[in-house]
Amino acid sequence: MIPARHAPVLVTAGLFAALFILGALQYDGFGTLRVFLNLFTDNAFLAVTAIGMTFVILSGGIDLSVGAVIAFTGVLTAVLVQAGWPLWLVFPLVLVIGGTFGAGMGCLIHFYRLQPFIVTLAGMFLMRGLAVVVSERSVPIEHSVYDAVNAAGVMLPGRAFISAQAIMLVIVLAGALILAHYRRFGTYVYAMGGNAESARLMAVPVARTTIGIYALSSFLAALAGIMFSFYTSSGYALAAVGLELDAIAAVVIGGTLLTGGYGYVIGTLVGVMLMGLVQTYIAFNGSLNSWWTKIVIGVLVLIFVCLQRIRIPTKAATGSARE
Amino acid sequence: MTGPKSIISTLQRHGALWPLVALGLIWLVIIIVNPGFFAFTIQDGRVFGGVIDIFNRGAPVALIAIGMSLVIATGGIDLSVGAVMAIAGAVAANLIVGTDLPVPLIILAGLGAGLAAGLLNGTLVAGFGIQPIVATLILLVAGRGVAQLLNDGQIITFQNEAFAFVGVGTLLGLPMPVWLVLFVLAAMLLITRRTALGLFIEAVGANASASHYAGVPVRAIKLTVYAIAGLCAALAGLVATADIQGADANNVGLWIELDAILAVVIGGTSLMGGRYSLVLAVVGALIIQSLNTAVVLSGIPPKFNLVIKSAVIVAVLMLQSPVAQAQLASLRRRFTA
Amino acid sequence: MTAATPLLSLRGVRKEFPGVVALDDVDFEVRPGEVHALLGENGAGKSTLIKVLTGVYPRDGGEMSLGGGTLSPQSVGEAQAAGISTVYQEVNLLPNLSVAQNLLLGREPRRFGLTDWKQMNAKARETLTRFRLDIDVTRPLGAFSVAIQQLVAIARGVDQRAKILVLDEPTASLDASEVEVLFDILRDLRTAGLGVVFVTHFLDQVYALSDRITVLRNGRKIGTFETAELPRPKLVEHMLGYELQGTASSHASRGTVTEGNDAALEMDSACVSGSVQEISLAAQSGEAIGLAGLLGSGRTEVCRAIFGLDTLSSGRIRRNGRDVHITSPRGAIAKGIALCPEDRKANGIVGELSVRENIALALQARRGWWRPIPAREKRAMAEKAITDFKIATPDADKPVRLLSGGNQQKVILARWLAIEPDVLLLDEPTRGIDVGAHAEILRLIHQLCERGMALIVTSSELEELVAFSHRVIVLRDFRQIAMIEGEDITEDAVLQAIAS
Amino acid sequence: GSGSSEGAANDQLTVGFSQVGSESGWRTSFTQAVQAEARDRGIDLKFSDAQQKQENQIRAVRSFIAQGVDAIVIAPVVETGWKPVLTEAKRAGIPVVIVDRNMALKDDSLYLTRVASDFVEEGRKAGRWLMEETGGDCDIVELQGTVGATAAIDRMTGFNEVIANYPDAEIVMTQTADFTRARGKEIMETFLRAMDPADICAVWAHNDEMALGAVIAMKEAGIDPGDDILVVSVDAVPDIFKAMADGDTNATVELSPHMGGPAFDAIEAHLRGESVDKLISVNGDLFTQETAAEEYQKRTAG
Ligand SMILES: Nc1ncnc2c1ncn2[C@@H]1O[C@H](COP(=O)(O)OP(=O)(O)OP(=O)(O)O)[C@@H](O)[C@H]1O
Ligand SMILES: Nc1ncnc2c1ncn2[C@@H]1O[C@H](COP(=O)(O)OP(=O)(O)OP(=O)(O)O)[C@@H](O)[C@H]1O
Ligand SMILES: [Mg+2]
Ligand SMILES: [Mg+2]
Repeated sequence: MIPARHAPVLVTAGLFAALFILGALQYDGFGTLRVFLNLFTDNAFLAVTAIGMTFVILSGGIDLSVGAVIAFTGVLTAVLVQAGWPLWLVFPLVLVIGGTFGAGMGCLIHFYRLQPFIVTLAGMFLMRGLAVVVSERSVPIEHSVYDAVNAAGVMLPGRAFISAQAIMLVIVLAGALILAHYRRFGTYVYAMGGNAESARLMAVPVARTTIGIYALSSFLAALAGIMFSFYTSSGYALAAVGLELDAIAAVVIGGTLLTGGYGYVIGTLVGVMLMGLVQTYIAFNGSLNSWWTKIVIGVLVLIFVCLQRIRIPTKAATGSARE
Repeated sequence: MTGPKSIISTLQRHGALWPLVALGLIWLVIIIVNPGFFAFTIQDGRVFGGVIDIFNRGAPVALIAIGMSLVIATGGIDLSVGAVMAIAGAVAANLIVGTDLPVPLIILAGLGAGLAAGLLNGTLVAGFGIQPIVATLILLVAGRGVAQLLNDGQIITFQNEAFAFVGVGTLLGLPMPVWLVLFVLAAMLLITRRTALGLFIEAVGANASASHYAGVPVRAIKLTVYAIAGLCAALAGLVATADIQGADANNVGLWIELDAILAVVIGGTSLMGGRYSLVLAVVGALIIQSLNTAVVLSGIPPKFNLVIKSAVIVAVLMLQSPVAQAQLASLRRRFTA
Repeated sequence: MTAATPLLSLRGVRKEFPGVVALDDVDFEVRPGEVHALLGENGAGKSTLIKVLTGVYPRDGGEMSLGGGTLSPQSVGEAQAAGISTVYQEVNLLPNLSVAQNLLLGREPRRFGLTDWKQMNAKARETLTRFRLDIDVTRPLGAFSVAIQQLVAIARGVDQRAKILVLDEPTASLDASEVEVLFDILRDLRTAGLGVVFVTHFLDQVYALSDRITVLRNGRKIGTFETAELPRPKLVEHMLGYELQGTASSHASRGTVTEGNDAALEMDSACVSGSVQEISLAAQSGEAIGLAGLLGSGRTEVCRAIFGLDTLSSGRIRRNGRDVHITSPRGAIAKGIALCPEDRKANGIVGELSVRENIALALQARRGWWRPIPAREKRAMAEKAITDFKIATPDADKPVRLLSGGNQQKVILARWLAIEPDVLLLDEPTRGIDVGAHAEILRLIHQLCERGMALIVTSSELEELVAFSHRVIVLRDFRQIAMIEGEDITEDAVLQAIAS
Repeated sequence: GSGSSEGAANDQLTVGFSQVGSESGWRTSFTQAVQAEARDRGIDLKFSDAQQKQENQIRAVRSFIAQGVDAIVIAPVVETGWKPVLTEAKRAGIPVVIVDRNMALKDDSLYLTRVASDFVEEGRKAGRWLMEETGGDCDIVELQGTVGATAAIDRMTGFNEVIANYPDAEIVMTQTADFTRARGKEIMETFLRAMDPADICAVWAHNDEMALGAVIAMKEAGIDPGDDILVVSVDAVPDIFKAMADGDTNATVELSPHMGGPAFDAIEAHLRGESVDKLISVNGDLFTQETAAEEYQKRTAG
């Protein structure tokens, strides 16, 4: 028997399958392995960000700064690479900056009891602002490694392509699954989301965990920033504007409760893929103008979250939302 | 006794001290960079001056922050307010251009659109139990699309003195938006304090389950606050539309939800729900607008805007944090000792 | 072991909260191999002492030492590392994690640095067998009743293998058999040389288990006594500061009920799918019905069904002979029914709000939005409740979450009495209430009956159940298995019915 | 429907069009112009709105490739970052036409042609006009576009390049107004409060919308825009012609929304096997009050 708490993930996966089949029936070239694998490549950086966001949301927090961190990392990477810095120095540097920045936000949240929403909002302004300060202009990256990595991957029949981006995503996913479900840190994250006060009384190292969560999220966002710099071979201060909302939406569509404590990393991946599939579907359709695109995306999200509500409500899955 | 000491302690008890200190500090910076900014002049029966400018410009955020406060007090959040502004503006502008309806009806139609949007949000949250951030995210995305659909993607401009009055008119020397903020604030204070609504809102936000057990109509309360937030957003949208005599569906209220939430939090309300203060939310909105104005006046290149903004936000939040205050006090003690 | 050097000792510990001195110059010590009861009325400072001891609150003064070394934990983790394992008042576990995870949080068995789930579940099951608990340890804790959660919390505390085990009202939601199991375990631990600090309001349990007693009153220490040398009335006097007038457990009012008319509340073969089955009961005005049964027997569910929290799948509920269809607490309240719930943290108090607002909440909800209770009236209501129930709070404006557990319970009782219901459902009303207040509440139940209210009361304490009930309904597995009436109501009879 | 990428000429042509978004009236006009053009030519246009996000645009282009369209038209959000996806399009043999903003590409085999405007040149044009009009003596307040946007940076560059030659011309205050009318009004209001309006000679706005906002602010402050303070901007949306005709603003540099026609011309020529120039310039003219009324008529009639 499938435990009720897995139902949201399965529902999302079911919706994904349904939309994929619908698209395949409607459009040539839609129901192919290529389109499916493209989802991994095109959404890799978003998925990596959303995986970090999952930990934050599971702990009952939120991180609005991720989009800006991606932009900042991208710009800094591009500027440093163009200035001739070696990649082996640039990548660790920006990742450390990302992680430290997140840890700093975690400190503000934990030690000064400031609200995550606002701290990370300020973090978003800061990172976006710093990105603009580093370079207002978009900076192209000309580097042989970039070209090589972008060309690297496994070509399958039917022009389906497993890209380096997709491989990176799978690695991050595996790491995140282990962290969430097979490490103490993961349990602590769930514990804090379940009830922060109880977690404290149960000797969860709340300070370390909180700082770790935001450091992880920012670290993954920085990693996503590097991936984005590969994806576009450039860095741009206005890149990934509003990406935090996409990430949050993906996490939630993947079945994680925003109040914390309930949800799965794997669900987030399915959520990202579903949202990516919606985009692909709209692109294949190609007849929606700008506003209908927005309306259709909104309505689809509405349908998805409503369908998720219709599943059998269980005490365990709905938590305290008993009214 | 109304000595300065007791005023300060009263303010402190209501959590008003630090937001006001923050506002004062920003104004001080403005005076330093531009001494003449706060000078009052009276011209054509209208009072001009920096403070009034800040009130006037801060009006949309303040209006939205009032509605947002109530939503946040119930433990929710409303991300759709910017999109609702766009819808309300688009509805009004299209009616002005396309029909001969009298202005009051047009205003009502705009507000009606906001009410409908708020009810939609409220139904999703209270009726279907969808998490507020997601429920309102839907309208954040789709709502602007609806507004653009109404406007066909263009800015619908109009010449209508009566309607423009909402945004640029002057009443008893003060700009209309300032009156609207004061009016909505007073009305909301009245409604929440003179009825049981305020108590119910705080109860629902603090513990929805216990409130339900106590017979509080939890769903109806939630529906109501989203409806109010929708109305406030619509009014803000009408003000913004009247201000430029055009409905800019693409840009009006873009990211305003973040400013409004910020205003509410700077005013001391917790995003976890429970206690709230409408007056302080308006103060929060003034802080944000003052900050924007200070940045423009300072002449610092725009690319530093966001860095400055983030630094000030963190500073204001730290100012309010009891932990930081205690640390500061102990530092001071160590220095004086 | 009387002369043994203390394992744990506190000297002159002080803790202040805004407006309250919760601990004032308190000395306290625990020897190895003793069970030390920490007693006092609601709000005396017991939980605060424990929280200071275990690093939850920083202390404002005094010294602490453990096993010779000084003790100054900054967090629960540090206290635990120093050898103090604590089960706090109220269940403070994580409803979203599985039972096994809750038991072993922070101590998960690992293989190659990764959590070994199989071993963890096995270990958890093994730990729980000691508590004679056979449940699915992989299910989320939130799916279980408060009682089970409390047992899991205790099991977690015991399992830490500490030098000192602190239990803050661990038995509040347990019934007699579970308490026995727990006591056996605690006796074993005592023999093994552990020091146990035990907080409770059940004096029977104090005498059954403890070696010494320390009494707190208003944050001050009254004294430490050998249990064997302290007669019960004397203990109560130490706790309350005055002598308690004879217990209220007279059966005097029994039989004064006017039978024959339509019952104030009647359940007729009521079923809720997935919950109670075929429940029939009738409560006349002026009558108290006791619901008895083991943990999870469905007592809470009966209350939920009446109060409209669960919807009947079949059967009927009647008020004064007329069928009523209740689908929400609001509807129930409108029909004159009130429920004082079992889980006060989740469903009772609105923590952020003040004592005054909490008391006024239900009345205000019934009056509706448009007729706010005037501020003066609210204040008067609160003041009256604070004096009537002896609620320990500096003023009515204090957020209720800052009150001690027992005082929170009193606030909720006051909330429901303010609406003057015809039918009052009390689900474990005396949980966590001190002896003084306990007597008050029993007296109150009698009074309410006399005033013509119909009461349905759940209690795990058979003694009090027997004391106030005109009729006892015994439940098992969500079904009604016996009804005991009038003079037949004795502890033995009820026990037998439960056990049969 | 979709053809193979080799595209038989008698098949209906399928073209994917990836647009930035719908952030302004000008952008919408641009989209509609391209759609109308495609309709007239019987081209099956697959339209995708990226909502100002490059990642969405890349996704859309990759979907177009997967779908096997005959050609792709991209109006890029930003100049950089196109090499990987264009390489993919090239590998699939799909010609790409860049419209509106430029792309920073070293390898010009990655695209068929650019139908482009030159933001720097637009800034220069505005600057030259203003300097001529004022004899090079002018204290200017500047309303910048969104910080970081190419259009803003380039127009500023071009404008500043020109006024650098005039020692008496100076930008006295500058601030971003995010390309929007509302912010334009707000910023202008603050400028007017911060300094004596009589000291301001001209408003230079990176687009028409901000200029129109500034006009409202000036009018409310009792200043006559167009006379007391000159106003020059870029885009040439219909509303600005009305404002010019009313004497509220003075000049605008056109950014033509009609880039669809040349783009489709190039695609069709390419599919016929003809060679195509790598750059098709659509630089617009500068319009002033003289022709404003007439232009307004012309542009709103269609
Ligand atoms: N965090 C706090 N802030 C303010 N006051 C508090 C806080 N915690 C406890 N108090 C106050 O300290 C006093 C002692 O409370 P405590 O919880 O220690 O009582 P207790 O003896 O455990 O009572 P009970 O038997 O009801 O659990 C009470 O008056 C309570 O209101
Ligand atoms: N010993 C047990 N084993 C398994 N499940 C149990 C056990 N005890 C209780 N439960 C579960 O807990 C749920 C509800 O218990 P609840 O506390 O509401 O019952 P109750 O009769 O009111 O008990 P209480 O004595 O705590 O008031 C039931 O659904 C039951 O399945
Ligand atoms: Mg206690
Ligand atoms: Mg129960």
